[in-house]
Amino acid sequence: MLEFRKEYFKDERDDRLNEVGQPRQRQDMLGHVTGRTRYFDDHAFEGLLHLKVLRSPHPHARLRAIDVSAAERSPGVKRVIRAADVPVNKNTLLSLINFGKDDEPLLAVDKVRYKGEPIVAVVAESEAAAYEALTKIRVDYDPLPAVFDVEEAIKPGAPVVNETYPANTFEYHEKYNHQKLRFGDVERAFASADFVVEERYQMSPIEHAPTETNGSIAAPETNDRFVVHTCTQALFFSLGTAAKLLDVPSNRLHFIGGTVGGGFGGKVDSLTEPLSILGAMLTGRPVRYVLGREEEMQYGCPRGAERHYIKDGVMRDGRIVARKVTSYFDAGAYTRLSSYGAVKCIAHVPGPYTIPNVHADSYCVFTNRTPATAMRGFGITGVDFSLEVQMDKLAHKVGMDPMEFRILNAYRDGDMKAHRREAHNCALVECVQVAAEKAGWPIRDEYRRMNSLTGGGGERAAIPATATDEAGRIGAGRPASTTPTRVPAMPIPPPSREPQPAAAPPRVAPPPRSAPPPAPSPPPPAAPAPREQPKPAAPAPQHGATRFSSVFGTRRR
Amino acid sequence: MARHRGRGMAAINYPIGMNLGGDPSQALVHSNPDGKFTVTLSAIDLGQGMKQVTRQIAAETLGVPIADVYVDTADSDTGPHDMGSFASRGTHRVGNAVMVAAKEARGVMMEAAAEELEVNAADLETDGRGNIHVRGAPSRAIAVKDVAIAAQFRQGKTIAGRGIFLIPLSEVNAETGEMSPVSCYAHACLVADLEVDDETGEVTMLKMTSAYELGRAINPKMVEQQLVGGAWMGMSHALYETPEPYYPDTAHGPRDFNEYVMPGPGDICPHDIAVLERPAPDGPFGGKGPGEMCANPVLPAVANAIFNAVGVRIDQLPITPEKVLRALKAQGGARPQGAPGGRR
Amino acid sequence: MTVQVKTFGSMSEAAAALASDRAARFFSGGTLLMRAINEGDTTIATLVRSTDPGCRQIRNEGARVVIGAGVRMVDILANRDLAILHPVARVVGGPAVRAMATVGGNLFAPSPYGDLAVALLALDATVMVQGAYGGAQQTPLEQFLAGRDRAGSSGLVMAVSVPRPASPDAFRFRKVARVKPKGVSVLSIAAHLPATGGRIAGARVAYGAMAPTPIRARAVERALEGRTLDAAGIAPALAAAAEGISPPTDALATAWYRREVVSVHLRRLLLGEGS
Amino acid sequence: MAKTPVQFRLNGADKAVFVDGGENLLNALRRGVGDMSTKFGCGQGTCGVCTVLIDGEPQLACLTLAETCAGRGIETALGLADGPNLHPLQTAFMEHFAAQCGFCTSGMLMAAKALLDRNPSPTREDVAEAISGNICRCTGYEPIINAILDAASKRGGQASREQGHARV
Repeated sequence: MLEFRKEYFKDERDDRLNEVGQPRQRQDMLGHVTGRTRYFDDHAFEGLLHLKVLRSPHPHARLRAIDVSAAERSPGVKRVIRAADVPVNKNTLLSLINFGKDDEPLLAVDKVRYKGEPIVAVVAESEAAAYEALTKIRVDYDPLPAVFDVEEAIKPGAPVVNETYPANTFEYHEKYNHQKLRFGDVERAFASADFVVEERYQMSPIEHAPTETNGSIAAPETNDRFVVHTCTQALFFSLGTAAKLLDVPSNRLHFIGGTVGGGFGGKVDSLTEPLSILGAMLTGRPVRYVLGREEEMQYGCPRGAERHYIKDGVMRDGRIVARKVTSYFDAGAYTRLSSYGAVKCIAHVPGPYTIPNVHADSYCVFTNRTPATAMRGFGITGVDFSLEVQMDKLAHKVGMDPMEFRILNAYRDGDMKAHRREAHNCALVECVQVAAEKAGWPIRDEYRRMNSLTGGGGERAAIPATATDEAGRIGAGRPASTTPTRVPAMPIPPPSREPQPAAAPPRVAPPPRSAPPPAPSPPPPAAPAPREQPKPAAPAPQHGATRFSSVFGTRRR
Repeated sequence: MARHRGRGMAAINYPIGMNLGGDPSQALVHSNPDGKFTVTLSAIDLGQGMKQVTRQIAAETLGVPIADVYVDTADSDTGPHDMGSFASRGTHRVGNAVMVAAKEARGVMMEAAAEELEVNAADLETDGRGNIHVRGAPSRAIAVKDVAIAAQFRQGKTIAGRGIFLIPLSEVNAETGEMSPVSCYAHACLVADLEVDDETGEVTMLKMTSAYELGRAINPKMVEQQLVGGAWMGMSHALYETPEPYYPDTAHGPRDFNEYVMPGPGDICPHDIAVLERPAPDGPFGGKGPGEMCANPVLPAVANAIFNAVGVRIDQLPITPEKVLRALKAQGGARPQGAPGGRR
Repeated sequence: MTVQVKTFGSMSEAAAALASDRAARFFSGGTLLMRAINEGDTTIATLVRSTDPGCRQIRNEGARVVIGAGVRMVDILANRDLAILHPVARVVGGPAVRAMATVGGNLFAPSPYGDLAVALLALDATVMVQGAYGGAQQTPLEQFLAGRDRAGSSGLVMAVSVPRPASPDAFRFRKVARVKPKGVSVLSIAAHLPATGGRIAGARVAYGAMAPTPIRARAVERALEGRTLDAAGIAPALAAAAEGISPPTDALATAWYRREVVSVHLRRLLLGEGS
Repeated sequence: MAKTPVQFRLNGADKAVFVDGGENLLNALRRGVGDMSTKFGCGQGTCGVCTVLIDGEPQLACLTLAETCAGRGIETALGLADGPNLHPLQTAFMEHFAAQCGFCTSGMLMAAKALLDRNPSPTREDVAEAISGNICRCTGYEPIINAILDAASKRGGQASREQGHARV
């Protein structure tokens, strides 16, 4: 059952529209119910070959020797593909946006770093013939000690998972083994808080489990190009990744997709396209590489595990005065997108609340398990689980109703967030109020009268004195050591009755506290025009891949 | 045997679009000679409804009926660049790009109409049903079809448009983490009602009640699809699924859908949803994107409801019957916490 | 490389063919073998099939019902004489699997599968096994299961013979799964509890997912002997619920969990409490 | 490699294909006949995406040995519509927005047809049971269950549909 509450934020909307807001039928629905929607695998090719990969049975092992001679002679086999056949056998997904170092081979070289890592690929007339040939490949493994826990992995002496990152942590800004968030002074605030609550949260990995497994079909085109039917969630991302690994200009690849049997984040990593295309290049025939369900579940990239430690300082009246978060993202054996998720986590802390003192460290850690990637809610889902269970514990601690506790601490328009940008377009208070009302969960009038448009800004918009690690340890060498611990100003409940689709509140410009706050973030672009030129593109790529504007922190080299 | 009812809640917000920006999308819009439009993209529809959302945004912007617009996507030879379908960026980023392209095409269409009607283009408006008329004088009208024919065969104009949307990349400060992550957020609050069996640790979902703020709902039925299906996934994350049941131990990883447990059609519960719309200042018609955040509030709400029911805190996901049972034994049995805000 | 399929008109021919070829497997419903082939099991060189109508028959033989090895779950559900097994057949897989999975195949389903075999064990069924030559041998199901996974165990299952219980309501079955309505067993329990004058005589209780194969809960059976089906009467049985089990740890549950809850579910089964 | 000819009726039309030893019906339909409506989801019989009707019974194409289908009648989603007229289940799935990515839809529809063909008035429990072997990762099942109940009632069967939502 779903209802629209149009009375909320009514003044901010023009609802007189013809098509937007209408429950129109999906353009693709007729195809779905008639079984005629075409996915990547629904394209028939004469002479189609099938590709399967040999995967490592060990989570961590040196490759002493690989003998494929028997496999090459196996019936129906057209080609055995080894690491040496891959033109550029080292990549990192985010190199397409210049973030991180190449750290992952398409086919393992010298060493395997997770159970299931591809070592050799076989292209054959049938899937059965390919499976048969895989059994004839002889690999001499030298098993190595493996590490599976993020906090074990960062201890000195832990097995080195990925030599590109010898400390088993991703490098941020070529300087730190984690991304930092520093806002105010949590230690001082803990000291003056009525209660301090410290907890540990763990999210296990999660498999995207789309009903359509990862796969692609690549075939030679008449114009010396290759057409690729793919399930990718990011057409040009996959095209660029393939162009780089295969060292071909991007215009020799013709990617076709756009109709995908579920993704949820599991079809960004371009798991199959490069090998399908390489197979087609080496055999001159159409090649199909589709993951089996067990491969998809165990060796396709999952949502990585996350561990979060949260330490909060809270006052008897329910105001949270400090929040310290330490997060570990289990990347598995290679970076993929985990380094980026760790930063997304930092951007999300401390959640949709106005807390004057925030401190967070977010680590992207390598372990000997299947490389993790993005999934629906990437970098946020596990953080929100941790933060909101923590919020429940805090409400319990101070004896407050959990709904009222959320409303009290909720961010409002004009509040300063820990990443030093002003909040706007907030609506947390209203969501809590409506959910409470629908669920028959009584909250007091003063809380029902509050809203996201008022009560924010002013003192709550200030940026506190913050000592960074560079300026010295937190708590020492503080620039303005006279700065009192900041406690959020209580949001003032307006006298009117809810709901509150009010006009924007008068914005009181707060006096700068210590260091003057940097200019607030420029207003978002007036939709839909882009508001400024993109950053100049990075230097010309050494491979086929196109490089887009550089992201923060580490540059590729 | 004792079953204990519990109720818990959680509130969340969610960033819309790729963190830090720097993720462009492009769109092309063109009309065929009788005024039917095609939107050409490279965005991916993986079930979230990209093709239909952009179709409605294009029709609204052009001022023509939905039936006059179709979306063709993801052929790298014809579709312009798009970063990809992830990070809840589809509606916001691609939608904006489509608006830019559709506005440009609409401009040419109105100029061509003005030439045919011998009026100033500024005085014309579309009626959303396939006609263009002089503002305040509906009788002085011309069909979009005739405008397209005139543009193509008499005036030599292309009714077409190009669009791109880019939120420029934000740097991140290594010391403070100062950054501009995204330009807007969606919001939600969800209440979970459930039952805990204190002899087996089994948790049964009874009801979910929620309020989601998503900016403008471009298509209410597709918003409902996301919220209902997304909450199911949240419930699955909370209580059932993982490819490593004994993480960080890697043993006993599921290999199929019998071992990888997710709620079946007999495990689902009613979900009562309210949708609020606070338009995103930079969203297409204020749209944000419900695709990812819909699952997030369910996980903590369920964990909090389990505490409310039997007094144990399970801080490791998924919350399996075994984890609940072990905690109950460690605690010496269930300790119901009473009813926060009452119960149905 | 590709699999050879040999089809025979009679089960005895099939049995002979099977005995003559080590790499041959008997193909019945396909739910186990086709999966293996699809996933690249190259050890399967030959599939032996039988079109023998006999193996799909359900026959009444006095006090017993003989169920052909090729009888599927849906066939059981459509047969009145097997009403006692309907609650069991109904929880094997989903509708499509029930239209494929056979009684013979279920006897070979690895833990935690094989719920039907658990029920048949509690009902004291016997298995008719056809060797390379000679007539079919009657083997108690318990003995059959004990030797099932032993190397070299040969012969072809022709049918299963089930004694018809005096009073159908003396039979009870319970399957515990994470996913509803179709899920794989965390555990399953079947019990045949004939009673005279309200006191149990000749109880047979079987567990699924409590060992590599379905097993009998002998300690529970002993403790139920002569007792009444009430809280006090079953107390000793509950105390003995975990005796003799060696439950597996798998993706669905740990050995610890299965041990912890077996007595709870046994009690709910015996007292007819809801799940 | 030796191929075996197999003839069967597919959605009412005679078909003949050559299959490899051990080839499953899913491949025979997709690559042999060219019926792409039946999808590969696991090849294990655990997802239901390849559910088809064989002589009216729901079965899994990936676990069916193709050559055992000789002379049998097979129905797939392509055979549901009567020319341009959609089957009531197809109409109901559309009206209830019961598909998102659409990959499970063909199998879901066939499982539902198998139910309605033998039970025109299913309860919510019956419907949940009928689709229990079919995985959907997008919808949360609710709209699918409602669509099937709706199709049943519109088809004349008095579907005993509880008010609102009932646990099944």
